Amino acid sequence: MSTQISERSKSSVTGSAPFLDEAEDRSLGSLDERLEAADERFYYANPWQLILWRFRRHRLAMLSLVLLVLLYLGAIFAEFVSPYSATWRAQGLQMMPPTSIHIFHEGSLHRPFVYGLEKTLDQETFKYVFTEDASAPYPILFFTQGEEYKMWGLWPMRIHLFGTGEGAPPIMLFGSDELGRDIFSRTIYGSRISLSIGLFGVLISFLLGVMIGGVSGYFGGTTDEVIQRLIDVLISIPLIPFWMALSAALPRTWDATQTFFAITLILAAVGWTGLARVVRGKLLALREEDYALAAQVAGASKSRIIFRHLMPGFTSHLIVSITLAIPVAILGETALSFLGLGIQPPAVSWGVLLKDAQDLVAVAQQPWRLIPALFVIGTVLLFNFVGDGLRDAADPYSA
Amino acid sequence: MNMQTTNNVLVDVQDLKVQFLLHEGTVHALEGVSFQIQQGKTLGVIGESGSGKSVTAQAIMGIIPSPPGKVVGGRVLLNLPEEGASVRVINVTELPPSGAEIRSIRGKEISMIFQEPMTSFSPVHTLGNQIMEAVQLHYPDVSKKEARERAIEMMRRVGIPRAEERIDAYPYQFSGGMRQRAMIAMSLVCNPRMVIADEPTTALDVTIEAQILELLKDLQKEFGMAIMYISHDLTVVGGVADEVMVMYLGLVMEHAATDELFDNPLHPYTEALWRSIPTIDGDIERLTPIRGVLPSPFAVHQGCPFYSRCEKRIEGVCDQSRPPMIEARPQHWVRCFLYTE
Amino acid sequence: MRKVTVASLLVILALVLAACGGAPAAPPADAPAVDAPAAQAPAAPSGEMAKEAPSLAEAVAAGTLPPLEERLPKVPFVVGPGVLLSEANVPNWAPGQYGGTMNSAHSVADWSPDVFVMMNEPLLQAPDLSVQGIQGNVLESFEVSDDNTVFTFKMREGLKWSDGEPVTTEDVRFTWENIYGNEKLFPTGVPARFRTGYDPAGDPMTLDIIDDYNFTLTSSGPYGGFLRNITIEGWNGYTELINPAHVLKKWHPDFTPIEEMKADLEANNLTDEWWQLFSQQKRCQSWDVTRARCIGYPTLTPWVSVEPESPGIMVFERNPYYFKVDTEGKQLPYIDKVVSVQVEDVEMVNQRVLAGDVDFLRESTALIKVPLYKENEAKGNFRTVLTDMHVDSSMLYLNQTFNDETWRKISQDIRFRQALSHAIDRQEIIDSVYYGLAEMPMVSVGEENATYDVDAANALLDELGMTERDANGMRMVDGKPFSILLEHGAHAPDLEPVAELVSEQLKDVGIDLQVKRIDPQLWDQRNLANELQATMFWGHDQGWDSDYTGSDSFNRTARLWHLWHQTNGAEGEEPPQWVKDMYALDVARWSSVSGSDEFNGLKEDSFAWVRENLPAITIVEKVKYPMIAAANLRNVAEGGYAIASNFAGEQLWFEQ
Amino acid sequence: MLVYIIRRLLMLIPILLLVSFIAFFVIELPPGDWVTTYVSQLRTSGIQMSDQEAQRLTALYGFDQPTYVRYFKWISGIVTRGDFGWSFQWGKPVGEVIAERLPITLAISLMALVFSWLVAIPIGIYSATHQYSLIDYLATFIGFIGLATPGFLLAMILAWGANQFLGFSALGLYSKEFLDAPWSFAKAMNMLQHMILPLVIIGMASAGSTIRVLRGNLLDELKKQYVVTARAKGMSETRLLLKYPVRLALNPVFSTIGWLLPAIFAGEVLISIVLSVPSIGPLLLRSTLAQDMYLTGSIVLILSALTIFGSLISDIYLAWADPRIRYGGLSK
Repeated sequence: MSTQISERSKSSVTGSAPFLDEAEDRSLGSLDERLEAADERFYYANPWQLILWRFRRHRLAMLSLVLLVLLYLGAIFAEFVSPYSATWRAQGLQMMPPTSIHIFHEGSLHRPFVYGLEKTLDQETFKYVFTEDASAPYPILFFTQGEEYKMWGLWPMRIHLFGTGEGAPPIMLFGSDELGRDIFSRTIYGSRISLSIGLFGVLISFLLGVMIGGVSGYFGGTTDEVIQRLIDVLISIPLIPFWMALSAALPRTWDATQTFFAITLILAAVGWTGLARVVRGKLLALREEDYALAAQVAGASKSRIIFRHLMPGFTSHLIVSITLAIPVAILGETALSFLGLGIQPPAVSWGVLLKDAQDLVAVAQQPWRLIPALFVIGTVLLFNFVGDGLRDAADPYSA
Repeated sequence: MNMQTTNNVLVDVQDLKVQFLLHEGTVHALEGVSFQIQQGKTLGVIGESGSGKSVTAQAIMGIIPSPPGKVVGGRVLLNLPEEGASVRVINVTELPPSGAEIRSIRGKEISMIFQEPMTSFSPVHTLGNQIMEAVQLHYPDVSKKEARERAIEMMRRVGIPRAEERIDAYPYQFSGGMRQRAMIAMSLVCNPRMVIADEPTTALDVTIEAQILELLKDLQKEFGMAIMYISHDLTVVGGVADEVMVMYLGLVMEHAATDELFDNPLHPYTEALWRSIPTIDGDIERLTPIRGVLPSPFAVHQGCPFYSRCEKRIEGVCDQSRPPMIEARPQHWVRCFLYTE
Repeated sequence: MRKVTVASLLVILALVLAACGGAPAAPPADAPAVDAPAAQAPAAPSGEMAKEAPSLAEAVAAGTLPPLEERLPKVPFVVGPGVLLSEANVPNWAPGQYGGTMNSAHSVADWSPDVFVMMNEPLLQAPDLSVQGIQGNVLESFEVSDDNTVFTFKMREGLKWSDGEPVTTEDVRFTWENIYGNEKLFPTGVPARFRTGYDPAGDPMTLDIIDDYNFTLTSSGPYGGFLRNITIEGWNGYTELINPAHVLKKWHPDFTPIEEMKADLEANNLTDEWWQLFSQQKRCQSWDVTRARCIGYPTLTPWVSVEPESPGIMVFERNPYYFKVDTEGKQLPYIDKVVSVQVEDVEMVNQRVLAGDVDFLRESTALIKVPLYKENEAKGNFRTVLTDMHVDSSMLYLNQTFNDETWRKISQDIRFRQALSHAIDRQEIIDSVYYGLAEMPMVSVGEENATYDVDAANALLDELGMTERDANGMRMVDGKPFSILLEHGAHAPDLEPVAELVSEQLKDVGIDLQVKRIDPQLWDQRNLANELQATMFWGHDQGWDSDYTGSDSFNRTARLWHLWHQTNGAEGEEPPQWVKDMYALDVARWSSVSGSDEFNGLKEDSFAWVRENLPAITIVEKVKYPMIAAANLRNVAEGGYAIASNFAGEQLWFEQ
Repeated sequence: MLVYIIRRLLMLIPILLLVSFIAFFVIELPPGDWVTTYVSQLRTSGIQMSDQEAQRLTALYGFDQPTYVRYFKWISGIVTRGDFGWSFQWGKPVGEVIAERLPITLAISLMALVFSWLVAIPIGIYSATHQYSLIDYLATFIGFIGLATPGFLLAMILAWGANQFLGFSALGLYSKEFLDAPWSFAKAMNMLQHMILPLVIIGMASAGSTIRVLRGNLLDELKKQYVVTARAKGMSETRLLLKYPVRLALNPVFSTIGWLLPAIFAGEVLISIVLSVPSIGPLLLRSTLAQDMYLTGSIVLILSALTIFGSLISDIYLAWADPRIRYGGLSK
């Protein structure tokens, strides 16, 4: 494993060096005016710009990145994007399939609208039957006034991206759950916790991983041995009792936000070991490189050598690792919820929504309740595509 | 553009064009390269990195990495004498690159020695395994034992001491020089008609380099194979080659017998190369680097590719069209407007 | 002196039968059973019809098992129409055929509630698991003295443990003297059940053994409720009073020197703590029936636990010494074998139902899955029986003794509880959580308080002085925010959605109710420590007399008052008079003979007291409960409590 | 080499002691103990139990002793007699409970590992040698789907679908008619059928990451000089690929067995819960929830030991596979 890492890391170092040399050489001779602009760009670009260019060429990764940005925007502006709050209930419209959006009313073209719904219980099958009342169309309104909310808990506002306005039947794009809550709005609100658990959790495990891995990799010897065995111990303890004990040990009086941060910490507490190993492996290889030696000879302190001289040697690799660790954390949150150890209702996360959908009735008769799962799968895929794109872009040999 | 009478020609490269289609653009790696290699003779190929010398070698072996590499024009003809007087002529560029026919040539008729003896062997297989493999690939009838004997014999011949023991050693247990000797043993174990040595001594220190060069010359005398010796080092090529070809950005700039080229370098690029290397008796201060930078590999050159760095360039001429290859002196070809009428 | 015997009960049944008229009459073969004195064996096996399962007949023929006559007690328990379940609930009771395996599923380790209920054999029994018409079960008959203090029991002569050993008063004496009387096993003496008035601090009853089959228990005061306490109260089976002394003596130092237990003690990291070995490993109480450690332990249950062929399942085979027969004299149970498979996720128990892998299921079904069951009935070859749930699954408890002065002042005010009751839109809850299959709480809340009326709720709250509102429109008390923290343990699937809905609905009247799910153990601990401010839990329905009368529900309604009562005033806080009234009613009820008119009258008084005082706020009543039964399973109740149908497992049979 | 293995084996002892210590005390972290769980379970079932009775049980089960006393009793039982203690929840010795389920757990984990390799290795090789081809995209996409789908949900959907569309009841290890049947060929076949679904779901989850690792490594290896050397020898592409770069690229894949096992196990827990596979995973979850601490502690200890042992084996494999380490490299 370690030889593998060292060979790869060498290539990334030598891969970027020629550009610098050539740039210096340039001052020696006269410049050919006809040297094309594109060539010039190519020569003087720093490695980061190169990665960016290569990444932009990776269409799938680019598209994924755009979609991820949209998802995060949705999470940030959840109050505005979702037509209802996460706990709002449509009276009498429990377990309703997604609202159908029409454009024809009484045979003539109309702006997109919805009909009112009538719910009846079929006494034979015990299923609810929803029938549309086709007498009056209710147009879908954009930037419309709706339920009042506090943007980020600060400013009271009423404007929503879309809705049907007051007095009109509700528009529930993903249908409603067993309490009549809008699954679309809940998905958007849920993304807030789920997406940020990924980011924060990974950020914390990143910091832990880099620090501990850095120390282990740079000092080597006994320090390394001790840390490695410690990681062995940590990794070998099955996650479930570990999670359970930690989440059970949380004070019960904590509110949703505190629990959220605690769960983030719990996910991070077990997530750092992988990164620490990567960092260590890279450092073990890199510290033998000439430039680390040179810095040492020049009298730089060890921590300076680690963080100023060695770390940048594989930052790109770390970024890829992070990108790929975020979806793991998102999935981790859903797993915790499944075990009943994660975020607790009435707080909403994708894990909570998935736990709701872990229901045979949903699978067999109300498939729309599974839509939040598509968001989880989609987000994990998007992160993976972006991660792969970044990895390909950061690899100097990939032409 | 024949150097000599053609009856002994082993390799005949005709107007070879190779491009690499990369995302950043197209690299014109070879822009029409022609030359011949005689049986039992040594052709030295000189050039900076990116000049196309390694691509030329790969084209002869049919191992241009594809994608992104692609032969877009020209031919590489191999004249393989068969029993009797007949000659089998094969156009390498037309063969499927991983087909059986080209594979029967690789390693058997033409073999290759690479620059990096460190990485040219698989680290997890013994040297013996890798050398014997070359024998067994081409002589399926040869038993494992015979193949092993042959490998030991060849290792002994290239000067590896205690070959019968060391055949079971792993590459990392060999020094750089020894590894390169093993490489040579592997390339010669099937008694090929030609060996392409792609900068075989670049990674070695000077004394080892001399030993390896000596060894190659001895082996050529013994086995009579042709050698295509690729290097960026004029002095090394001068020591081994019968004739020398100078390449720059995918074009042959000058081609002549070794002595002729060394005595009368014609092309400004060759001259520049000549000046940039120290000689034992030379004056250190007279060393001058070639000015400017190697143009981007993606650049398309309408005129002479050396134009941007040439000290003798003729504006309005050299940058307008590509200079032709002309026989400026007997058996001495050069691609430069300075020698056109 | 009132005498209640099997015979007199059968007479009553016959009358009921006659009264019903149209109901399919019991086959004439039954008639002799009704007429015959209880002391005689009903319809002795005549020989023309097999009276035992083929597998047992084979064993008898092979000489490995004594004949049926020697295995049955002199007076077997006769199961017929209306005996285990009322005829109203099982209108088509019929004697069955032997054979088949009943497949079920459970989702807790080593514990199958459905099998446990099916196997439970209490000392006494009444149809439909009620307390009306209590008769003998494991015990043959009983008499109660006029002052409700002396209980004389007759055991079934010839009754045998599943290993063939006889059951006698020695098993009772051993239980009383060597188990309850041992200070290592029971440092505080006999359990509350055997103390006057079901009071942990009450005087213990005294046991007198008359002969091998007769004994009396005497209490210091009237304790007519003792009957229901050994009927079904708290699901305690015969092991409360009868344990196989012949087995347990081997692990009791009064009979066996500790040295002889050394090997077993050491294997468990014990030195001389024989009582740990005795309780944890050697003795099996009725609720241990599904435990793997109890395989081979002698029981009186219809089936006995046997070693399964693979891990993760429980297997029970018929008990050849089971003491019940049907009206044709055939030894029960009909079904050969019960197999319950452990499903790790409750949700997936239902998947087994859909796949037709389950012949009977009660505990793990869910109302919300009814449409799913209905859709798959034909495919899975089962039917969904909508019966009643024996508990009211969700009640809102406000702990009136929670340590917060403002809270106490508000929550102890009846107007506050009435206001909350008015603010709850029960119809919405019935629609969304109970699929319309529940009713408004007319018994425990009453029409007046159960109506959804936001204006009335607001008016009551304003009256309380909670007029001030915060920025979010939530009511405040004395200028401070007023917020209720409801913690529930998710013991049942509906607690969470109901709590969430109630929380949302209360917002409309400006009450901030925060809902939090905690794990059940923690819930228990916080409850005991008086740390729960409010919670949601079930309460037993009107047929189950304990809850509405307060003894258990006050544990959540007002923990400190409950504690005061439990400890005779040593701990906790003294409750106000209206609560003391309830406890007085409770005592009166425990004193009266279960099922008597006096008892029934007191029960009505208790309900009235509950409606008047709203100690806890019942959300819905008469929640329907789906029960899954194989399409060809017979003698299944069509109504009544699901759990009662479950209880009567020995009369179930597969129609071939 | 031998010295190295012995040294690593010796090091297992303090590590496992540390693990057991951490495990035992971590289990004790949540409030309550097994008796409180037991009482609450009985109460949930409607069995009434007074506070007094609960206290009586607490003392009876020895939960009034401090944690370290119980830890010492437990660990000394393991060390001196190989006795893992008593499982309260199952009313059986812990050793028996685990022994019943360990074989199926190991079988599922290893088979899932092998299955994930069977899927991932061909896909990884193909997509590395055909980088950016349609099939490369497709294969990696499918691999990612396995990685991205929450297994518990997928398991439920597939179990439902298997019954709905194939009429196959996928839960557990046997169909109901084989549940209590003695071993037979038909029962074994029935078990194999039931193992397909868990294997595929667990295997697919780790196949995704294996594909990624293998593809990345192989792309690196393919750029190595020795590949060109071998090609120049006249080797056929397939033979060359398998003998050289694949062999090297697989090393990191195989060397992660020790790290993959905990991941597979974690996945196995969720899937086994949903699909009711009587393996160690659900046992662990239950015992942790019920605070059946000797059982939990022993499972954690055994799994940790297996994991550490697994990583030792993969280190030994790596040493064997790489002669540079095999001869001497290990000493440092």
